Amino acid sequence: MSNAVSALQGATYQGFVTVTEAGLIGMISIRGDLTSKPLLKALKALGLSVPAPRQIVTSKDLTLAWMSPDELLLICDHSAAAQLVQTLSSALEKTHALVCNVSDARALFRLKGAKPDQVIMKLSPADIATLPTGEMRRTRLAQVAAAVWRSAPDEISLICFRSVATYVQGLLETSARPGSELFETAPSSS
Amino acid sequence: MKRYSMFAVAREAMRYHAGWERAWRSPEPKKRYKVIVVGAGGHGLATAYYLGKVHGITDVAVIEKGWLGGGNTGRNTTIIRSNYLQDASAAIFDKALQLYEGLSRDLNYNVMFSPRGLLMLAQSEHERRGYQRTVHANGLQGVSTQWITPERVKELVPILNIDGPRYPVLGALYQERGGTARHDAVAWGYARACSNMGMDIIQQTEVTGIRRQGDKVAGVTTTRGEIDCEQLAIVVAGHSSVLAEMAGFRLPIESVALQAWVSEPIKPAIDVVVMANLVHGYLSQSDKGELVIGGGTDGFNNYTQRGSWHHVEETTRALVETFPIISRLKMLRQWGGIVDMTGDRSPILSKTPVEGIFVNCGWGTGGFKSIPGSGFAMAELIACGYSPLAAEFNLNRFKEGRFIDESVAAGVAH
Amino acid sequence: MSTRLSKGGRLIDRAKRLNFTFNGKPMQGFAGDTLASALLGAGQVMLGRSFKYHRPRGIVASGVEEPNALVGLGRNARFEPDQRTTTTELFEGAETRSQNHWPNLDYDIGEINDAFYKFLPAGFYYKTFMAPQAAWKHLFEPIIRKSAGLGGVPKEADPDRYEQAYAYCDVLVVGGGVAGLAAALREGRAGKRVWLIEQTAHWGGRTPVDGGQIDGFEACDWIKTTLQELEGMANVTLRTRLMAAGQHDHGYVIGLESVGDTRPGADIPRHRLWRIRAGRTITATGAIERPLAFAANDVPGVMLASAVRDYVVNWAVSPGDRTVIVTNNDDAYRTALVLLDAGLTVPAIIDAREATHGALPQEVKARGVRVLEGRGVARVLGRKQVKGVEICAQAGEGGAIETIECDCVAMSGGWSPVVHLWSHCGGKLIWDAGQAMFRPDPERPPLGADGTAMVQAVGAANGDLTLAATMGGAGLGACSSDEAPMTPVWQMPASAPVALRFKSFLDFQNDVKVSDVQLAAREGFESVEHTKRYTTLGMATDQGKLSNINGLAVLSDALGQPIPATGTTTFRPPYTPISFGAITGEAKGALFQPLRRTPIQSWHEAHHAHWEPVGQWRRPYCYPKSGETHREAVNREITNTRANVGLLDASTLGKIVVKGPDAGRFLDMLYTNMMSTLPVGKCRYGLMCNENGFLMDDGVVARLSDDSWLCHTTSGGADHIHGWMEDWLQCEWWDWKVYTANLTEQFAQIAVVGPKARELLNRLGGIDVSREALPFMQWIEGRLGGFDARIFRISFSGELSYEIAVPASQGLALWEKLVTEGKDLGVMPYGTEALHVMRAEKGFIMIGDETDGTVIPQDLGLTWAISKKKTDFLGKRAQQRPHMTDPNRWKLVGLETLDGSVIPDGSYAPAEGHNANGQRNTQGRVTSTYYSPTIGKGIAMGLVLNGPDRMGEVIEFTGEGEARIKARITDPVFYDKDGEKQNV
Amino acid sequence: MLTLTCPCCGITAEETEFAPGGEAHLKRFGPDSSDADFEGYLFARKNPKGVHFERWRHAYGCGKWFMAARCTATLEVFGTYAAQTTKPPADIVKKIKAKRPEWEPQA
Repeated sequence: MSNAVSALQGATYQGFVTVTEAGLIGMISIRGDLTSKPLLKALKALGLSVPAPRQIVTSKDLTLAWMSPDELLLICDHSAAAQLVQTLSSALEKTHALVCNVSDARALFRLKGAKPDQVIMKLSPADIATLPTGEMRRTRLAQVAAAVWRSAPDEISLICFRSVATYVQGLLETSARPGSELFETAPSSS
Repeated sequence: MKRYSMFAVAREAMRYHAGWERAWRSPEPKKRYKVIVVGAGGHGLATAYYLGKVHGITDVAVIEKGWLGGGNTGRNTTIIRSNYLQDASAAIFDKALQLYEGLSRDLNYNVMFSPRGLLMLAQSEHERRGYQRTVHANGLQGVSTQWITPERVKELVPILNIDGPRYPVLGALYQERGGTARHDAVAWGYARACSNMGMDIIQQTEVTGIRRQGDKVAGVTTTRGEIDCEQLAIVVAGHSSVLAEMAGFRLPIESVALQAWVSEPIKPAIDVVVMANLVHGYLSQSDKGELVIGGGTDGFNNYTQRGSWHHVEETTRALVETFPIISRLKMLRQWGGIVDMTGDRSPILSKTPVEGIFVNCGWGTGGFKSIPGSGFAMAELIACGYSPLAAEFNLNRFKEGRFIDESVAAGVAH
Repeated sequence: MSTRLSKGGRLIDRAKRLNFTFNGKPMQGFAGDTLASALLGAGQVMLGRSFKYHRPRGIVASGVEEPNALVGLGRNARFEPDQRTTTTELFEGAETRSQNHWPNLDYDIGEINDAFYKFLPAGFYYKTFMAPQAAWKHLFEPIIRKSAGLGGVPKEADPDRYEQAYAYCDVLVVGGGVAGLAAALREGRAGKRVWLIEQTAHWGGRTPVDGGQIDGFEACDWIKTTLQELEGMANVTLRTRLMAAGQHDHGYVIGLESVGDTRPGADIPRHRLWRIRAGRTITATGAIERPLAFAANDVPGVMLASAVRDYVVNWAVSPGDRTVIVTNNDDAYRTALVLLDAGLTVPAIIDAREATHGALPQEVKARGVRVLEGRGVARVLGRKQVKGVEICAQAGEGGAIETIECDCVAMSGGWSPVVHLWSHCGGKLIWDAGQAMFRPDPERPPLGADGTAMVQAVGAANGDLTLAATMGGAGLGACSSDEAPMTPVWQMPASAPVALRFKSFLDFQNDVKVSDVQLAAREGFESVEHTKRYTTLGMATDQGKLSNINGLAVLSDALGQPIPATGTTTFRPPYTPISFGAITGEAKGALFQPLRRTPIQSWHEAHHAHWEPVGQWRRPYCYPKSGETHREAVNREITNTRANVGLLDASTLGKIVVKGPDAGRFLDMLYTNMMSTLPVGKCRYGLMCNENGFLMDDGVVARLSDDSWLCHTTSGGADHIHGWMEDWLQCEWWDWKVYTANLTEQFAQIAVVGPKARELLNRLGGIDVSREALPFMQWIEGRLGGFDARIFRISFSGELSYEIAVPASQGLALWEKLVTEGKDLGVMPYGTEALHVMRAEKGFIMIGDETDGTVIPQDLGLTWAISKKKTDFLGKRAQQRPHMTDPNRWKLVGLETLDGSVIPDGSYAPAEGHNANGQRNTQGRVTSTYYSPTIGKGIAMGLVLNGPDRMGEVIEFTGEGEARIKARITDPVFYDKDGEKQNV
Repeated sequence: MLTLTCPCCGITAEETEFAPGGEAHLKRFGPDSSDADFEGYLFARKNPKGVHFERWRHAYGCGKWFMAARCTATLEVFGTYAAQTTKPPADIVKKIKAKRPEWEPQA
């Protein structure tokens, strides 16, 4: 839909890391028995399999994250979400499952640069240094819920609720202000 | 006893204060007493005091595990007010306030009751309506309180940011008679007066068991032996469940940590007590100059007198937002107490399933302000078997669903 | 007089001069100075006035334990009171002012308190000022408050920013002295993730001043080498200017880092609060020297012996030209050596011990210094500056043997380990009689999450006071001069008469003297906590770092019991004070709390909405036009909505999908009414109660499909209700097949309300919203004007009304389209207040107004919404309790004032008589009260005793003060009783 | 400031990522229950000074409820376990007994 807009319409801030609201993005919440055959089959049709607990996997345009023992999050193009919801819902019609389009309930941010960990360290009580690539950490960012993962070398992606996107942008900007780096280089987790 | 006065201090000054007596005796426990009060905090000591003063019962022992006044009496933020919403609460808290007003002279001990006024800020329409409801209720209860405008709030508290970008102040519930007192002095003053009436305050003695004869109380077992009594009052705040367990019944209570902290002392900055309930913070300034700050309770059961740090952050940021000048002041000391919360967040002053055992607990975060009223009502309940001030705070209300819920007024607990 | 020495000063850079002022007077120091060393270096000995007696005071210490030398720092918005000069780094342009005096430091009216000191012992205020009753508030308390307090009050908001950060490590080593360095080295080499933090700007602690050899190297070289190795380890993080403020449970340590203190105005955080989660904390926090209690030990120029040598060695500042050293131990002799090396005079060392044989005393004697053994100080001479000391026999009563002129007194009463972090979470202490100090008891450490020790003390913090003992504890060889045993001295002289004890200070800042503690003991304040509170010992800004051990030793002596029987007061965080700004971190201004924004928020902002906070949302209360009051705006919005069409941003309403084979059964448990029977395509209003029976939330439920329902909740209730559902599903009925999803934010929801609502939607086109196609209490979905819409035909206003849900990303566009398309229909937005009035005109209840957590649905005439068929639902059992079925519960009615006025919010209806506590009886209260522009007068709803049976009766409500307002009891529906308007 | 390990997602996190939910293993009493049972269900709490079984929700994480066995006097956490049980599992009880031999599970 041409008049659809993301929470912050791609706002960006250049600090000691670059903070960007990633614009419209598709997200689908899938609740169900993660071992059930119809679900595995439906995912397989999309080229995906159920990730292990807390893992996040990518296949072509789709990224699938384990959210809880009975919940997955499928990340896709915003324009593809509605159709994918249809597809999955149909595939899961005969089983007990819930597929919802939550694309517009969320905002996605990307933190790019050499020190994105330091921004997260200021805001989240998660031990970000030990977060491996391929794992999504659901956590708290100051006073709101968020999920973070390493989406590329030198990049952390972050999802929060849409209504607090402005707040989160403010947090990230404040934390990424030049001159407030915590370390010259990132501390090791070993 | 030697009366305290300016003249007495002057007289003693001439001899370097060598002539002062002990403020309270430190007696060996007797074999039996008519009434044993467990817990020498403010509530326990006040109970004993009014048993003697009003009902002439002085064969009383107050048994204390640690040092008197060392529980929540000595670790609260000393706020006193009586503008409660519900009739039963307003009655007992206003009785307390009335007694506080004359307490220094009554006890011949300066408890530094300071009726400097107390403001409860309304920062949402919901709070505004809740406080205005309280004003109407208080009017019929005979409790003085008023609704004031934001401009008047600013006059009373110039350091308060009433146009806060987030939660502008819409007005406040103002109790001019409210204020603070010196918490330790309340315990010490009552202890001295009790001791002077011949009551025994037995410190450093822990009650380890409660003895019954059938359905009736027989006495207590302590770390200093067995002591008999006809009546037993359990007045131990955070540890009520532990004592109730000894007596063989269970209370609708959970013990949680409540924290407070003070700033370094500065010259007078704020002359009234301010409570900002929407953002969970309250603040006053002690006579010593420290800003005294408190917030909300922890959410989990805890007996350690140590709370969780994030509550300190939550309340501090609320107060920095409300009083922007305090940002560069420094926290000097933080501490915690254990408060017992009941199912409806109102206290219990009640008979119990065991004849002769009375319980006074569940004051939650509002214990200090009620001390004299609580003691007065409890003494009446013990001596007469009935007290109108205590009547609605009985244990049966939880079975009947007859709650006394103060949180209905804009979510205010205490 | 104190002065800057011409050479030396290991921490200062003489090439970088820094200008600063003290009470307006320009002064100079060097980079590397603290405020204290710069002030001393500039000859400023007297720095402030004490708390109670306003006695002149100068610098006592060189670190965090300083009780006296506090100043106001900075000006205007960057003013900070009570700044400790000994730990504040000097910076260019620093403005400092002394505190607690009027009119100035030299001449202070408050000093009169000192003249009356005999009348003002500990706790005098408890015994006086009791009459008349009003005098305390109006006379005595204001005087006391004015005279107390220390620093000035900041006048402006703080312009600086603060931040916080989390860190994790296996081992946190607190203290960058040699013990801490050694511990970090060991843990670092073992591959642990280590943080080593130091509160000052420098590594090495005291050792560079006191000297010695470690592991075969000169101590300073060893420090340097060790630092190099640590810096090379990827698993070790080193950080200076980071003070560990508190050890909290489960290994949580709060630390305060000074980032921008010396660069006011720079665009960097001023402080950073660290929250460090450590597997284990090693406290290498050192020890603090104790003062000695002798008369006038508070005169400016009397300092700790270690501080005197710190100033000389670290900053090349001589606290005095002639320094008398008073001690009970060998360590203080190091001060003599340092002073002699600097070319200063040590007229005598007064040692309370009968004999001194240690290596250090021998060395000092060999250099020609007089050592007076078995002697003490009877009193210090001078008032604003030390002029001399009177010497007496330590064993005696203070008879002066001789007077020695001096301008500085260096005292040492022994050392106390810094056990704060050890103790914060309950680590216990043992009394070390040999060194007269409490030290950590390794058998009783504080316990962590797994029940094992979470703190370990090393070095001086563990009571290993000498370099050899400290490094021995770390498994390293070290040598320093041997020290002979010290002798505890708690009062000097031992049998000081009362006049001297009245001038022997224990707590300098709070003016607590030996006599005060003894008075407390005499009066029965036998617990150390009682004594502390009665005398204020240890309650000053140094929190007793200097005074506590001396104080409890005096107390023990007075009680005739050993010191361990007295015990210590509780150590509480923070170790040294931390700014509220740092505790606040980023959470101020726009980031104070999350502000939840609907997809349409920016439109409301652009159209000057007046806001109402609703939870973390901020909803438009009304949209005043220029010149309009809020009241006028609300009336206009209502009138226009009822006449034309209004728009409400209802996006904040909770929207929860509940799906599964057991979803119907589940909702039947959750709601008081039956939801399982709701046909697909239809909507039903539902009530939720908690297990206590009280109304908790309400909203319209729509059945989406055979096995899925959409539950609307109140704006404030969405998260709570979703959590509530999950709680029951996960913890009680875990075998029921139900999934929920909170889709509140997925949709923007717009209420289009008013007689022209249908016409407006028709203009958008795409969905037939006619009465036939979309009857009242049904929903439909499709493309509305190009938007993916689900339309609910529901009404909270009594008007023809549609609530349109679209994906949040399309919300703003839809709203703008409705505004544009509806222009000629008179479309206007309306806010929450208009919403409230309109629903009240219709007699609809509002959660939070008609309910307050004590109201059951039966009170509100909602029995029609309580299923009789269901055997169980949440709250049903509770509603069977005697008080809930009491016929005398107040019930909902409408209220019409006889004179048309509006009953005030919160008004009660008095009844005849008074209750047992003398309070006026009541028979009801208003729950909602408004001026209705539709009806043209005040309307209200209220809960009234037997209300529904008293229709037409007139009762009184409380107005302002004593005023009473007469109101008639009516049906609560004031507008369109038959519902014709909403059902067109 | 506690740390807890969520047994549902395996994350060890600090207290602020969880929400406390009071005593665990309460038995719900509904419409046919006695006054005493119903009152006990709503209000009577063991509130022990010692071993406590309690509910927590991983509110800022996977959203699941779980149970913890924790000492209210020392804050030691003996273990966490799934919420879908009516009594503490045997391995948790065993763990507690190993550390607190004098402790007995209460009814």
